[in-house]
Amino acid sequence: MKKFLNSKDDFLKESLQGFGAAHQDIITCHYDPNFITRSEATKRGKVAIISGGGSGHEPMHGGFVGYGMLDAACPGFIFSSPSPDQMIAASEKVDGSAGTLFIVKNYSGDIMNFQMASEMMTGVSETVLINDDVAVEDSSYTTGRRGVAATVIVEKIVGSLAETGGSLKECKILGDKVNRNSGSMGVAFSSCTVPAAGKPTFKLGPDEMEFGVGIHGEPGRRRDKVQPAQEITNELLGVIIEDLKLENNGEILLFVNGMGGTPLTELYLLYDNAKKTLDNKNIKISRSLVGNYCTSLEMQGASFTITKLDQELKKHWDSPVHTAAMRWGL
Amino acid sequence: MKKFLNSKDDFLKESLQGFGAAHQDIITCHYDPNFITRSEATKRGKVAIISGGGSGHEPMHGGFVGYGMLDAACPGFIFSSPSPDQMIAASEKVDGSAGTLFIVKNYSGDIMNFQMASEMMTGVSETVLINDDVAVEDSSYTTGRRGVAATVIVEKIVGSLAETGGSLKECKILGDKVNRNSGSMGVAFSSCTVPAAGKPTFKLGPDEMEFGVGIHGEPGRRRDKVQPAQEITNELLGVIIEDLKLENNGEILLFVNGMGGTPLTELYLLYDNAKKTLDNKNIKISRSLVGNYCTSLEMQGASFTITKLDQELKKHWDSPVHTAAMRWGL
Amino acid sequence: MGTDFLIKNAKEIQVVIDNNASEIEKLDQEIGDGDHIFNVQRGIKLVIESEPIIKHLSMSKALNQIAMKILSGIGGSSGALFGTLFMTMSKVSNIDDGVDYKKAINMFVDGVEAVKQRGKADVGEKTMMDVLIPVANCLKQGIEKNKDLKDLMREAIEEAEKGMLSTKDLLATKGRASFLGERSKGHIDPGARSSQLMIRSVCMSILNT
Amino acid sequence: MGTDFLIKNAKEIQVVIDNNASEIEKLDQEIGDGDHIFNVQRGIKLVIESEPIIKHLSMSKALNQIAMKILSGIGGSSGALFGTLFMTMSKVSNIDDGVDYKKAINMFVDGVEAVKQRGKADVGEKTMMDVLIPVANCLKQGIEKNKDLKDLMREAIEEAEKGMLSTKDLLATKGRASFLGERSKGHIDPGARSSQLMIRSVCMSILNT
Ligand SMILES: Nc1ncnc2c1ncn2[C@@H]1O[C@H](COP(=O)(O)OP(=O)(O)O)[C@@H](O)[C@H]1O
Ligand SMILES: Nc1ncnc2c1ncn2[C@@H]1O[C@H](COP(=O)(O)OP(=O)(O)O)[C@@H](O)[C@H]1O
Ligand SMILES: [Mg+2]
Ligand SMILES: [Mg+2]
Ligand SMILES: [Mg+2]
Ligand SMILES: [Mg+2]
Repeated sequence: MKKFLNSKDDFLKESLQGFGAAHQDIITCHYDPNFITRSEATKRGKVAIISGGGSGHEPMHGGFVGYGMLDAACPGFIFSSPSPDQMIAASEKVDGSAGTLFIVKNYSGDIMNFQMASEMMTGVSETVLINDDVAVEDSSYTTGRRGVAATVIVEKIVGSLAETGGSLKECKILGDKVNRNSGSMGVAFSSCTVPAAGKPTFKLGPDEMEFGVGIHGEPGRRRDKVQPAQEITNELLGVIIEDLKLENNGEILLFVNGMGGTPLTELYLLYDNAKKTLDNKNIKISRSLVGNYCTSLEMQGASFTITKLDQELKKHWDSPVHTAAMRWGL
Repeated sequence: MKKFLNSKDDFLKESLQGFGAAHQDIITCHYDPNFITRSEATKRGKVAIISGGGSGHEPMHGGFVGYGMLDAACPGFIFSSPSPDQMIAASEKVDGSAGTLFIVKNYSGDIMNFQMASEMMTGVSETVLINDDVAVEDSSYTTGRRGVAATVIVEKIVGSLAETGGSLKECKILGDKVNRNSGSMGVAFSSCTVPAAGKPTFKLGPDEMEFGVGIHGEPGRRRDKVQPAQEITNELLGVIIEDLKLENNGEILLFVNGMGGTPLTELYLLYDNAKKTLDNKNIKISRSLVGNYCTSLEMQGASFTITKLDQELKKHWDSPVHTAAMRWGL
Repeated sequence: MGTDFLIKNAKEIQVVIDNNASEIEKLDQEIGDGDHIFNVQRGIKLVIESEPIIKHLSMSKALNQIAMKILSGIGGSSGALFGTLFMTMSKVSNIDDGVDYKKAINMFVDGVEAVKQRGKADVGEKTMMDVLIPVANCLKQGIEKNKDLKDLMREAIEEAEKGMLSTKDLLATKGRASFLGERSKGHIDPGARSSQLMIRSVCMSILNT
Repeated sequence: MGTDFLIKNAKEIQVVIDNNASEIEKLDQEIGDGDHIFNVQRGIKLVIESEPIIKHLSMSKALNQIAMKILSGIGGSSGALFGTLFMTMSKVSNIDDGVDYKKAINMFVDGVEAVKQRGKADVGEKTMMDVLIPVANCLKQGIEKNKDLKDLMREAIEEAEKGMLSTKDLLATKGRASFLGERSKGHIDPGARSSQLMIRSVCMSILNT
């Protein structure tokens, strides 16, 4: 394992310190328990939007703290859910007397820890649960689907509503709506190495890919030989389109997300290939996002996320945002 | 080699197409010869800033075309200089009757091709040559140092001056000044694979790093065992500080650049470690940039760039910019 | 049974877990995300490090302190679950008046019930519940039937092992392994393995006194 | 000597370069950035593909067309250098009145001089100039002394090979390899190797007619 680090134990802390120092105009990092807030206090009456999850998916979530998006982020250890004390401390710090909305990805660990935080904290809270990964068969008997890259879209859109005065209930409803209208699926060309583990989470042969991989390197639908990009694209989008029941002339946001180790050139090539697939089906890409936003350490791979758009979602997508990793209109 | 592509020959074209489609609000891609321009025509009287170089360093340079930065970018094949016809076509397209400033990294191929373009084109032009890589011993008998990540800083700062009415000569002078006041040096943990080659450019042992690596995987000063991040940082910054003759209380811009395959967490950890080194030497980081801006395909590694700042440079660094990869104030 | 019992067992558990670390790591890599061993090791370390504080606390406060260390130190699913176990035990009434084995077993049984609520998983879903629930049931029946403590400990060790082994052929329907569907079969659940090892460690320590 | 000579030689060069591709690739990986072989192959392919256009052009226009294909098709250092070679040759006066070997040699000599200007490199800097300059000198002296053409071709082949081999122990002071400093020693320069192969191919083809 080759990583820029001094010791496995200090890895996260030093990284957070660097993040805090590099973006002190936007955010402040707090330690023990760890959480990241905007550098300005929450306006009174504004719903506080707090997200969190295991580290290793940067810039998610810390990179999305700032005007128009999150009020705070709670980073757990690499690939491990944050603990309730982090969420409790964060929600106390960014409380604007209008309640807290937690954005939680659908993993047992995240759910239980956020639930405990909700029970133990003093203020009122609601939770939006993200479960956009269409690679996993859904079923009411099981944990259901994983939450992956659509989290970024939910955080942007709900963040915008909260910034413009949405109530806790309205934010919760909008978040659920974005999640319901989003689907994602990805493929990995390589594993990633959790610093504490020191060796790759899984192994892929020199010509293999993991189809439908999770953002922690969880195995996907199947292992397969690497295919041409256009075929990978067709298949991934096919599953998403079916799941979302996308119709002719529907308007969508297309998000091509890199897992961390795939160059931008390849992500844009995937965007091109996806556009061809979608053009063929008369589906209109009216908003786009391409880049490494919801990563899995240094994993090589990419995922597609599609969100069905309407006027409301477009408005909140376009509104100004000023965070370390996403910025426009300001 | 695992890459998202359909054929080695179409790789660049499809990637450009995707880039063009994803950012059509900002840029337009032109083909045969390939170049990228802003989607809006150059204002009359504005100096046209054109950069270019081999592909494989994305988002550099296409990602920096837009308001406040470049007017056009000419992408060569992966790691190969663009050819004169690209620069000629680009400069004709973005001419604002105030001349063209070429920003060229110091490689024989780039220099010769840009020179031929200058000779063959009709308009007037000047060239800023970037040679910030302190890993290479400089000497007047040789090609001298390589141009690496400081290119990003030069493009931002000169772009701002051109936007606010600077003349060709003023832009050239400012560009040279930023280059003179910048130094960079990097380290690689892995090689990268040029799609056409299909196999890694060089090989590193499982515990080796290439110290002072170039952005095309050119060997650096030496090959060494991987060191703790703080030691790597101290050594890289030591060489830069000596080269720039940084003084106590000097103000700098610190740019931690990822080579493509290194996660953001590690880049921020390097930022933290660099801050410790610089704090110790009483050098003040007054501007920061952290991210994958000048990459080498999927190489794992990172580089530091330091630019000495004064009021003029700070003003042009802070001014609004609206490109695919760098955006603020707009 | 005092707080020294808690610390002594934490130390013994640390040894057992460290001895089986690479196996547990592998299990979570196969059907999870590979962090379970590090989560657990980190949690135990934090608990042991707080010995100077814990040893002066009352039983309820000591257990609560351990619960908080586990919650924040382990993180992830198992942090919430093990944290819930200890937090619930800390709240059982009258434990500061002294804890005998009977009371300790009742505390554990209450704790497991809370863990079941927290994770919404029952026996047969390929989680640590396949160890915790059978062991809790066995202990509960044991004290109802006034069984010999040492016999009961041996039974609990057996139940834990049986439960742990049973997870191998199960289809995961809760936790991260559930994303794998059919592919989750054929692997022992990491949380079941770590729970079983911890239970065995505590039971053995009681057997040896 | 007509445009058919150009096309025939381009095709023969393609074969020679393809046959030595992996060696050239390795050379540029060792002391450059690994693209030289692909650059050259792409350029030759483009030249050959434009046969239908080239064959109807006058000599000067054909050479200019080839220069443009090389410039845009090869890219990088060698694109500019080989492009300069052909562009300069296309501009030598009166070539559309017919080209004999003597004139051809003079064109080549002029071309190499322009390449030298373009790259600012001389003999001894570990570049293609270590092949081009000695060959140009040898050819120039040969026609001055009215040497037999076939003898001259054999001499040129030898000069090219000697120049190419000489780059092995040189310290690179121009081009990408110069960044390596002392580490550039011990490797043959890729551009010198490709130039030598191309020169040999053309000389052989003349020898065989
Ligand atoms: N809902 C649940 N109920 C009970 N146990 C669970 C549940 N979800 C997960 N587990 C247990 O947690 C273990 C994984 O813990 P750990 O790896 O620390 O957390 P994470 O899954 O968040 O990475 C699983 O092996 C399983 O035994
Ligand atoms: N200034 C120069 N003068 C002459 N030849 C040069 C010069 N710079 C580079 N070369 C030649 O170009 C070759 C490399 O070509 P190529 O790999 O195609 O371009 P690049 O170096 O831009 O990747 C070198 O092996 C060397 O022979
Ligand atoms: Mg985990
Ligand atoms: Mg090159
Ligand atoms: Mg786990
Ligand atoms: Mg080369």
